[in-house]
Amino acid sequence: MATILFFGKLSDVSGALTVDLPQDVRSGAALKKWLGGRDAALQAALEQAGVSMAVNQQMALGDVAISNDDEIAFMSALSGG
Amino acid sequence: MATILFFGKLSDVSGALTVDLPQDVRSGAALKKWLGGRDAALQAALEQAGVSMAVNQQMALGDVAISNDDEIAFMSALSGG
Amino acid sequence: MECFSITVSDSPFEPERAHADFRAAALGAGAIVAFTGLVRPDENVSSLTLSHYEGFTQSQIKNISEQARARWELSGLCIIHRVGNMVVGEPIVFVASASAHRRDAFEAADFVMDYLKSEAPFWKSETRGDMAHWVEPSARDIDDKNRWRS
Amino acid sequence: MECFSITVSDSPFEPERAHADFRAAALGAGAIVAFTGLVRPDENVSSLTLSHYEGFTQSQIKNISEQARARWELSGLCIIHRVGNMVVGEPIVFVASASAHRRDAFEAADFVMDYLKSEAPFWKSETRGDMAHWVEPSARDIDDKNRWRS
Repeated sequence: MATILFFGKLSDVSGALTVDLPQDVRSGAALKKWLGGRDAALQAALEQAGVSMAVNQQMALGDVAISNDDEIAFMSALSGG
Repeated sequence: MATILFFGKLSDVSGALTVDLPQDVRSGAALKKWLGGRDAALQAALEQAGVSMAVNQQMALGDVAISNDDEIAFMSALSGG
Repeated sequence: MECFSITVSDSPFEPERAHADFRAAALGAGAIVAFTGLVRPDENVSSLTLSHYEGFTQSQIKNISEQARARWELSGLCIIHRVGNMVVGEPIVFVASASAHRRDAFEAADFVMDYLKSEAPFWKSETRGDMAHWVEPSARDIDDKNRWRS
Repeated sequence: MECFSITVSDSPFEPERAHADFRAAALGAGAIVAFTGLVRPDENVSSLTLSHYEGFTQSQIKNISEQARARWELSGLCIIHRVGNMVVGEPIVFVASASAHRRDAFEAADFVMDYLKSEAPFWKSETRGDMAHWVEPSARDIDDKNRWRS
Protein backbone atom coordinates (compact mmCIF):
# COMPACT_ATOMS: atom_id res chain seq x y z
CA MET A 1 0.00 0.00 0.00
CA ALA A 2 1.24 3.50 -0.81
CA THR A 3 0.86 6.38 1.64
CA ILE A 4 -0.34 9.66 0.17
CA LEU A 5 0.12 12.81 2.27
CA PHE A 6 -1.21 16.31 1.72
CA PHE A 7 0.21 19.53 3.18
CA GLY A 8 -0.94 23.12 3.42
CA LYS A 9 -4.13 24.10 1.63
CA LEU A 10 -4.30 20.58 0.14
CA SER A 11 -4.73 19.15 3.62
CA ASP A 12 -8.07 20.97 3.84
CA VAL A 13 -9.25 18.95 0.83
CA SER A 14 -7.96 15.51 1.75
CA GLY A 15 -6.52 13.76 4.73
CA ALA A 16 -3.74 11.20 4.35
CA LEU A 17 -4.62 8.17 2.23
CA THR A 18 -3.37 4.62 2.27
CA VAL A 19 -4.08 3.20 -1.18
CA ASP A 20 -3.35 0.19 -3.32
CA LEU A 21 -2.04 1.79 -6.51
CA PRO A 22 -3.58 0.47 -9.75
CA GLN A 23 -1.14 -1.26 -12.12
CA ASP A 24 -1.17 1.72 -14.49
CA VAL A 25 -0.48 4.30 -11.78
CA ARG A 26 3.30 4.09 -11.59
CA SER A 27 4.45 7.73 -11.93
CA GLY A 28 3.85 10.90 -9.95
CA ALA A 29 1.90 12.42 -12.83
CA ALA A 30 -0.28 9.30 -13.20
CA LEU A 31 -1.00 9.36 -9.46
CA LYS A 32 -2.02 13.01 -9.59
CA LYS A 33 -4.38 12.27 -12.49
CA TRP A 34 -5.80 9.21 -10.73
CA LEU A 35 -6.40 11.08 -7.46
CA GLY A 36 -8.05 13.92 -9.38
CA GLY A 37 -10.33 11.46 -11.16
CA ARG A 38 -11.61 10.21 -7.80
CA ASP A 39 -12.28 13.65 -6.32
CA ALA A 40 -13.04 16.83 -8.27
CA ALA A 41 -12.20 19.14 -5.34
CA LEU A 42 -8.82 17.45 -4.92
CA GLN A 43 -8.23 17.69 -8.68
CA ALA A 44 -8.76 21.45 -8.56
CA ALA A 45 -6.52 21.80 -5.51
CA LEU A 46 -3.71 19.72 -7.05
CA GLU A 47 -3.73 21.96 -10.12
CA GLN A 48 -3.13 25.15 -8.16
CA ALA A 49 0.13 27.05 -8.64
CA GLY A 50 2.97 26.10 -6.36
CA VAL A 51 1.95 22.50 -5.68
CA SER A 52 5.02 20.28 -5.41
CA MET A 53 5.58 16.59 -4.81
CA ALA A 54 7.97 14.49 -2.78
CA VAL A 55 8.48 10.73 -2.99
CA ASN A 56 9.96 9.09 0.07
CA GLN A 57 10.83 12.55 1.36
CA GLN A 58 12.78 13.56 -1.78
CA MET A 59 11.53 16.36 -4.03
CA ALA A 60 10.25 14.81 -7.26
CA LEU A 61 8.82 15.73 -10.66
CA GLY A 62 5.88 14.14 -12.49
CA ASP A 63 7.96 11.49 -14.21
CA VAL A 64 9.19 10.01 -10.91
CA ALA A 65 8.53 6.27 -10.61
CA ILE A 66 6.28 5.23 -7.72
CA SER A 67 5.21 1.94 -6.23
CA ASN A 68 3.05 0.59 -3.43
CA ASP A 69 5.98 0.86 -1.01
CA ASP A 70 6.27 4.60 -1.34
CA GLU A 71 5.29 7.64 0.71
CA ILE A 72 4.12 10.30 -1.71
CA ALA A 73 3.48 13.84 -0.52
CA PHE A 74 1.62 16.60 -2.32
CA MET A 75 2.46 20.01 -0.92
CA SER A 76 0.68 23.30 -1.49
CA ALA A 77 2.76 26.44 -2.04
CA LEU A 78 5.05 26.83 0.96
CA SER A 79 4.40 29.60 3.48
CA GLY A 80 7.96 29.79 4.71
CA GLY A 81 8.71 29.76 8.40
CA MET B 1 43.51 75.08 34.79
CA ALA B 2 43.02 72.96 31.68
CA THR B 3 42.90 69.17 31.82
CA ILE B 4 44.90 67.35 29.18
CA LEU B 5 44.12 63.65 28.62
CA PHE B 6 45.96 61.07 26.55
CA PHE B 7 44.54 57.83 25.18
CA GLY B 8 45.96 54.74 23.55
CA LYS B 9 49.66 54.68 22.72
CA LEU B 10 49.89 58.32 23.83
CA SER B 11 48.97 57.29 27.37
CA ASP B 12 52.25 55.34 27.53
CA VAL B 13 54.11 58.62 26.98
CA SER B 14 52.19 60.90 29.29
CA GLY B 15 49.64 60.64 32.03
CA ALA B 16 46.86 63.20 32.39
CA LEU B 17 48.02 66.77 32.99
CA THR B 18 46.43 69.69 34.75
CA VAL B 19 48.08 72.82 33.38
CA ASP B 20 47.76 76.58 33.42
CA LEU B 21 47.76 77.41 29.70
CA PRO B 22 50.12 80.24 28.71
CA GLN B 23 48.42 83.31 27.21
CA ASP B 24 49.58 82.43 23.70
CA VAL B 25 48.35 78.82 23.86
CA ARG B 26 44.74 79.30 22.87
CA SER B 27 44.20 76.79 20.03
CA GLY B 28 44.47 73.03 19.72
CA ALA B 29 47.44 73.36 17.38
CA ALA B 30 49.22 75.78 19.73
CA LEU B 31 48.67 73.38 22.62
CA LYS B 32 50.08 70.47 20.65
CA LYS B 33 53.18 72.54 19.81
CA TRP B 34 53.55 73.72 23.40
CA LEU B 35 53.26 70.18 24.81
CA GLY B 36 55.77 68.91 22.25
CA GLY B 37 58.19 71.68 23.22
CA ARG B 38 58.13 70.48 26.84
CA ASP B 39 58.66 66.78 26.03
CA ALA B 40 60.40 65.38 22.95
CA ALA B 41 58.93 61.88 23.39
CA LEU B 42 55.44 63.35 23.59
CA GLN B 43 56.13 65.51 20.54
CA ALA B 44 57.06 62.41 18.51
CA ALA B 45 53.98 60.56 19.75
CA LEU B 46 51.62 63.46 18.97
CA GLU B 47 52.91 63.54 15.40
CA GLN B 48 52.10 59.92 14.68
CA ALA B 49 49.42 59.08 12.11
CA GLY B 50 45.88 58.78 13.38
CA VAL B 51 46.19 61.08 16.40
CA SER B 52 42.98 63.02 16.92
CA MET B 53 41.82 65.62 19.41
CA ALA B 54 38.65 66.31 21.34
CA VAL B 55 37.81 69.45 23.30
CA ASN B 56 35.20 69.03 26.02
CA GLN B 57 34.37 65.65 24.55
CA GLN B 58 33.72 67.00 21.04
CA MET B 59 35.96 66.03 18.12
CA ALA B 60 38.05 69.07 17.16
CA LEU B 61 40.61 70.23 14.62
CA GLY B 62 43.78 72.24 15.25
CA ASP B 63 42.09 75.63 14.92
CA VAL B 64 39.70 74.93 17.81
CA ALA B 65 39.76 77.60 20.51
CA ILE B 66 40.79 76.40 23.97
CA SER B 67 40.92 77.94 27.40
CA ASN B 68 41.83 77.06 30.97
CA ASP B 69 38.32 75.72 31.58
CA ASP B 70 38.60 73.02 28.96
CA GLU B 71 39.19 69.26 28.93
CA ILE B 72 41.41 68.51 25.95
CA ALA B 73 42.04 64.92 24.87
CA PHE B 74 44.71 63.64 22.52
CA MET B 75 43.84 60.20 21.17
CA SER B 76 46.10 57.74 19.36
CA ALA B 77 44.70 55.86 16.38
CA LEU B 78 41.61 53.98 17.55
CA SER B 79 41.70 50.21 17.90
CA GLY B 80 37.99 49.73 17.49
CA GLY B 81 36.06 47.56 19.91
CA MET C 1 34.56 22.74 18.93
CA GLU C 2 31.88 22.60 16.25
CA CYS C 3 28.17 22.72 16.84
CA PHE C 4 25.60 22.19 14.10
CA SER C 5 22.02 21.41 15.01
CA ILE C 6 18.51 21.50 13.58
CA THR C 7 15.40 21.29 15.75
CA VAL C 8 11.77 21.42 14.58
CA SER C 9 9.40 21.16 17.50
CA ASP C 10 5.91 22.04 18.66
CA SER C 11 7.24 22.89 22.12
CA PRO C 12 7.96 26.53 22.94
CA PHE C 13 11.66 27.36 23.30
CA GLU C 14 13.69 30.09 24.97
CA PRO C 15 16.04 31.87 22.54
CA GLU C 16 18.32 32.84 25.42
CA ARG C 17 18.63 29.24 26.56
CA ALA C 18 19.46 28.20 22.99
CA HIS C 19 21.99 31.04 22.78
CA ALA C 20 23.70 30.01 26.01
CA ASP C 21 23.96 26.37 24.89
CA PHE C 22 25.24 27.43 21.49
CA ARG C 23 27.81 29.84 22.94
CA ALA C 24 29.08 27.12 25.28
CA ALA C 25 29.37 24.64 22.40
CA ALA C 26 30.92 27.10 19.94
CA LEU C 27 33.72 27.93 22.36
CA GLY C 28 36.57 29.61 20.54
CA ALA C 29 34.45 31.52 18.04
CA GLY C 30 34.97 35.27 18.01
CA ALA C 31 31.56 36.16 16.62
CA ILE C 32 28.04 34.89 17.19
CA VAL C 33 25.04 36.23 15.30
CA ALA C 34 21.62 35.15 16.53
CA PHE C 35 18.34 35.84 14.80
CA THR C 36 15.09 35.42 16.70
CA GLY C 37 11.74 35.61 14.93
CA LEU C 38 8.71 36.32 17.10
CA VAL C 39 4.97 36.17 16.45
CA ARG C 40 4.01 39.77 15.81
CA PRO C 41 0.86 41.25 17.27
CA ASP C 42 -1.82 41.64 14.63
CA GLU C 43 -5.22 42.70 15.90
CA ASN C 44 -6.93 40.82 13.06
CA VAL C 45 -5.18 37.52 13.67
CA SER C 46 -6.44 35.47 16.61
CA SER C 47 -4.37 32.36 16.02
CA LEU C 48 -1.29 31.26 14.08
CA THR C 49 -0.51 27.63 13.26
CA LEU C 50 2.53 26.32 11.45
CA SER C 51 2.51 22.84 9.90
CA HIS C 52 5.48 20.90 8.64
CA TYR C 53 6.23 17.57 7.00
CA GLU C 54 8.09 15.59 9.65
CA GLY C 55 11.44 14.35 8.40
CA PHE C 56 11.21 16.10 5.04
CA THR C 57 11.18 19.57 6.62
CA GLN C 58 14.23 18.70 8.71
CA SER C 59 16.11 17.32 5.70
CA GLN C 60 15.33 20.42 3.62
CA ILE C 61 16.61 22.62 6.44
CA LYS C 62 19.70 20.43 6.64
CA ASN C 63 20.35 21.18 2.95
CA ILE C 64 20.21 24.88 3.71
CA SER C 65 22.54 24.45 6.68
CA GLU C 66 25.02 22.56 4.52
CA GLN C 67 24.90 25.24 1.84
CA ALA C 68 25.72 27.82 4.51
CA ARG C 69 28.62 25.71 5.82
CA ALA C 70 30.00 25.37 2.30
CA ARG C 71 29.71 29.08 1.64
CA TRP C 72 31.00 30.57 4.91
CA GLU C 73 33.61 29.64 7.46
CA LEU C 74 31.47 28.57 10.41
CA SER C 75 32.25 26.81 13.64
CA GLY C 76 28.58 26.44 14.48
CA LEU C 77 25.07 26.85 13.10
CA CYS C 78 22.02 26.23 15.24
CA ILE C 79 18.53 26.27 13.71
CA ILE C 80 15.38 25.93 15.82
CA HIS C 81 11.91 26.21 14.29
CA ARG C 82 8.59 26.11 16.11
CA VAL C 83 5.58 24.40 14.58
CA GLY C 84 2.03 24.03 15.87
CA ASN C 85 -0.13 26.70 17.42
CA MET C 86 1.57 29.90 18.56
CA VAL C 87 0.56 33.05 20.36
CA VAL C 88 1.74 36.65 19.98
CA GLY C 89 5.26 37.26 21.23
CA GLU C 90 6.33 33.63 21.11
CA PRO C 91 9.59 32.76 19.35
CA ILE C 92 8.98 31.02 16.00
CA VAL C 93 12.53 30.69 14.77
CA PHE C 94 16.06 30.98 16.12
CA VAL C 95 19.15 30.87 13.92
CA ALA C 96 22.59 31.30 15.46
CA SER C 97 25.87 31.19 13.59
CA ALA C 98 29.38 31.21 15.02
CA SER C 99 32.57 32.08 13.21
CA ALA C 100 36.02 33.48 13.72
CA HIS C 101 34.87 36.31 11.46
CA ARG C 102 32.01 38.69 12.07
CA ARG C 103 31.06 38.93 8.40
CA ASP C 104 30.75 35.16 7.95
CA ALA C 105 28.51 34.91 11.00
CA PHE C 106 26.25 37.74 9.81
CA GLU C 107 25.92 36.52 6.25
CA ALA C 108 25.29 32.89 7.17
CA ALA C 109 22.48 33.74 9.61
CA ASP C 110 20.96 36.17 7.10
CA PHE C 111 21.14 33.56 4.31
CA VAL C 112 19.59 30.80 6.40
CA MET C 113 16.74 33.09 7.48
CA ASP C 114 16.01 34.15 3.90
CA TYR C 115 15.73 30.50 2.85
CA LEU C 116 13.66 29.50 5.87
CA LYS C 117 11.22 32.33 5.19
CA SER C 118 10.75 31.54 1.52
CA GLU C 119 11.62 27.92 0.72
CA ALA C 120 11.45 25.81 3.84
CA PRO C 121 8.53 23.35 3.91
CA PHE C 122 6.25 25.07 6.38
CA TRP C 123 2.60 25.92 5.89
CA LYS C 124 1.23 28.78 7.88
CA SER C 125 -2.42 29.19 8.74
CA GLU C 126 -3.84 32.32 10.31
CA THR C 127 -7.26 32.63 11.86
CA ARG C 128 -8.88 36.00 11.14
CA GLY C 129 -12.26 36.32 12.73
CA ASP C 130 -13.77 32.88 12.23
CA MET C 131 -11.85 32.11 9.05
CA ALA C 132 -8.59 30.18 8.95
CA HIS C 133 -6.59 30.83 5.81
CA TRP C 134 -3.27 29.73 4.42
CA VAL C 135 -0.47 32.28 4.07
CA GLU C 136 2.03 32.34 1.21
CA PRO C 137 5.53 33.89 1.37
CA SER C 138 5.53 37.64 0.83
CA ALA C 139 7.06 39.21 -2.28
CA ARG C 140 9.58 40.75 0.12
CA ASP C 141 10.64 37.32 1.39
CA ILE C 142 11.11 36.09 -2.18
CA ASP C 143 13.18 39.16 -3.07
CA ASP C 144 15.31 38.66 0.04
CA LYS C 145 16.04 35.08 -0.89
CA ASN C 146 16.97 36.00 -4.46
CA ARG C 147 19.79 38.22 -3.19
CA TRP C 148 21.85 35.05 -2.65
CA ARG C 149 21.73 33.82 -6.26
CA SER C 150 25.17 34.04 -7.76
CA MET D 1 7.57 49.74 23.21
CA GLU D 2 10.94 51.17 22.24
CA CYS D 3 14.23 50.29 23.84
CA PHE D 4 17.47 52.06 23.02
CA SER D 5 20.44 51.71 25.36
CA ILE D 6 24.21 52.09 25.44
CA THR D 7 26.38 50.58 28.15
CA VAL D 8 30.16 50.77 28.43
CA SER D 9 31.39 48.93 31.50
CA ASP D 10 34.38 47.14 32.95
CA SER D 11 32.07 44.51 34.50
CA PRO D 12 31.55 41.23 32.65
CA PHE D 13 28.08 40.81 31.19
CA GLU D 14 25.94 37.86 30.07
CA PRO D 15 24.77 38.22 26.46
CA GLU D 16 21.77 35.97 27.20
CA ARG D 17 20.69 38.16 30.09
CA ALA D 18 20.97 41.22 27.86
CA HIS D 19 19.01 39.41 25.15
CA ALA D 20 16.21 38.47 27.54
CA ASP D 21 15.92 42.04 28.84
CA PHE D 22 15.97 43.41 25.32
CA ARG D 23 13.38 40.94 24.07
CA ALA D 24 11.08 41.81 26.97
CA ALA D 25 11.48 45.54 26.29
CA ALA D 26 11.15 45.26 22.52
CA LEU D 27 7.80 43.48 22.84
CA GLY D 28 5.93 43.58 19.55
CA ALA D 29 8.98 43.36 17.30
CA GLY D 30 8.94 40.49 14.84
CA ALA D 31 12.69 40.24 14.42
CA ILE D 32 15.66 40.47 16.77
CA VAL D 33 19.25 40.22 15.59
CA ALA D 34 21.92 39.93 18.26
CA PHE D 35 25.64 40.05 17.68
CA THR D 36 28.01 38.84 20.39
CA GLY D 37 31.75 39.37 20.10
CA LEU D 38 33.95 37.15 22.25
CA VAL D 39 37.64 37.23 23.11
CA ARG D 40 39.18 34.68 20.79
CA PRO D 41 41.82 32.26 21.99
CA ASP D 42 45.26 33.24 20.74
CA GLU D 43 48.12 31.26 22.16
CA ASN D 44 50.45 34.25 21.81
CA VAL D 45 48.23 36.70 23.67
CA SER D 46 48.18 36.37 27.44
CA SER D 47 46.07 39.43 28.21
CA LEU D 48 43.72 41.83 26.45
CA THR D 49 42.83 45.27 27.79
CA LEU D 50 40.43 47.74 26.26
CA SER D 51 40.55 51.41 27.26
CA HIS D 52 37.95 54.06 26.55
CA TYR D 53 37.40 57.75 27.12
CA GLU D 54 34.56 57.92 29.63
CA GLY D 55 31.69 60.05 28.35
CA PHE D 56 33.23 60.68 24.94
CA THR D 57 33.14 56.99 24.00
CA GLN D 58 29.48 56.75 25.02
CA SER D 59 28.57 59.88 23.07
CA GLN D 60 30.35 58.62 19.93
CA ILE D 61 28.47 55.32 20.20
CA LYS D 62 25.26 57.29 20.65
CA ASN D 63 25.97 59.01 17.31
CA ILE D 64 26.28 55.60 15.67
CA SER D 65 23.07 54.42 17.31
CA GLU D 66 21.24 57.52 16.07
CA GLN D 67 22.55 57.01 12.54
CA ALA D 68 21.20 53.46 12.64
CA ARG D 69 17.81 54.65 13.91
CA ALA D 70 17.63 57.22 11.11
CA ARG D 71 18.55 54.66 8.48
CA TRP D 72 16.44 51.65 9.51
CA GLU D 73 13.04 51.14 11.07
CA LEU D 74 13.95 49.96 14.54
CA SER D 75 11.93 49.47 17.70
CA GLY D 76 15.06 48.84 19.75
CA LEU D 77 18.85 48.94 19.66
CA CYS D 78 20.93 47.77 22.59
CA ILE D 79 24.71 48.25 22.63
CA ILE D 80 26.92 46.88 25.40
CA HIS D 81 30.70 47.18 25.27
CA ARG D 82 33.19 45.79 27.75
CA VAL D 83 36.31 47.70 28.70
CA GLY D 84 39.18 46.81 31.02
CA ASN D 85 40.98 43.52 31.24
CA MET D 86 39.40 40.51 29.57
CA VAL D 87 40.11 36.81 29.31
CA VAL D 88 39.55 34.34 26.45
CA GLY D 89 35.91 33.51 25.81
CA GLU D 90 34.53 36.58 27.57
CA PRO D 91 31.97 38.70 25.74
CA ILE D 92 33.44 42.03 24.57
CA VAL D 93 30.49 43.44 22.71
CA PHE D 94 26.78 42.82 22.34
CA VAL D 95 24.59 44.59 19.79
CA ALA D 96 20.92 43.71 19.49
CA SER D 97 18.45 45.32 17.12
CA ALA D 98 14.70 44.84 16.99
CA SER D 99 12.41 45.62 14.10
CA ALA D 100 9.16 44.61 12.47
CA HIS D 101 11.32 43.63 9.49
CA ARG D 102 14.07 41.05 9.45
CA ARG D 103 16.21 42.97 6.95
CA ASP D 104 16.21 46.17 9.01
CA ALA D 105 17.27 44.26 12.12
CA PHE D 106 20.12 42.48 10.30
CA GLU D 107 21.46 45.57 8.57
CA ALA D 108 21.32 47.80 11.65
CA ALA D 109 23.25 45.32 13.82
CA ASP D 110 25.79 44.76 11.04
CA PHE D 111 26.23 48.53 10.54
CA VAL D 112 26.67 49.25 14.25
CA MET D 113 29.25 46.47 14.58
CA ASP D 114 31.24 47.73 11.59
CA TYR D 115 31.41 51.20 13.14
CA LEU D 116 32.24 49.90 16.60
CA LYS D 117 35.08 47.81 15.20
CA SER D 118 36.64 50.61 13.19
CA GLU D 119 35.67 54.05 14.51
CA ALA D 120 34.54 53.80 18.10
CA PRO D 121 36.96 55.35 20.62
CA PHE D 122 38.48 52.24 22.12
CA TRP D 123 42.15 51.43 22.48
CA LYS D 124 43.11 47.81 22.63
CA SER D 125 46.30 46.56 24.21
CA GLU D 126 47.48 42.98 23.91
CA THR D 127 50.20 41.40 25.99
CA ARG D 128 52.33 38.98 23.97
CA GLY D 129 55.03 37.38 26.05
CA ASP D 130 56.20 40.23 28.29
CA MET D 131 55.36 42.98 25.82
CA ALA D 132 52.12 44.95 25.82
CA HIS D 133 51.38 46.56 22.49
CA TRP D 134 48.59 48.66 21.05
CA VAL D 135 46.40 47.19 18.32
CA GLU D 136 45.01 49.15 15.38
CA PRO D 137 41.86 48.25 13.38
CA SER D 138 42.47 45.62 10.73
CA ALA D 139 42.26 46.43 7.02
CA ARG D 140 39.29 44.06 6.98
CA ASP D 141 37.47 46.12 9.62
CA ILE D 142 38.06 49.30 7.64
CA ASP D 143 36.78 47.66 4.43
CA ASP D 144 33.69 46.42 6.29
CA LYS D 145 32.90 49.89 7.54
CA ASN D 146 33.32 51.44 4.10
CA ARG D 147 30.51 49.24 2.74
CA TRP D 148 28.03 51.64 4.37
CA ARG D 149 29.18 54.78 2.56
CA SER D 150 26.46 55.96 0.25
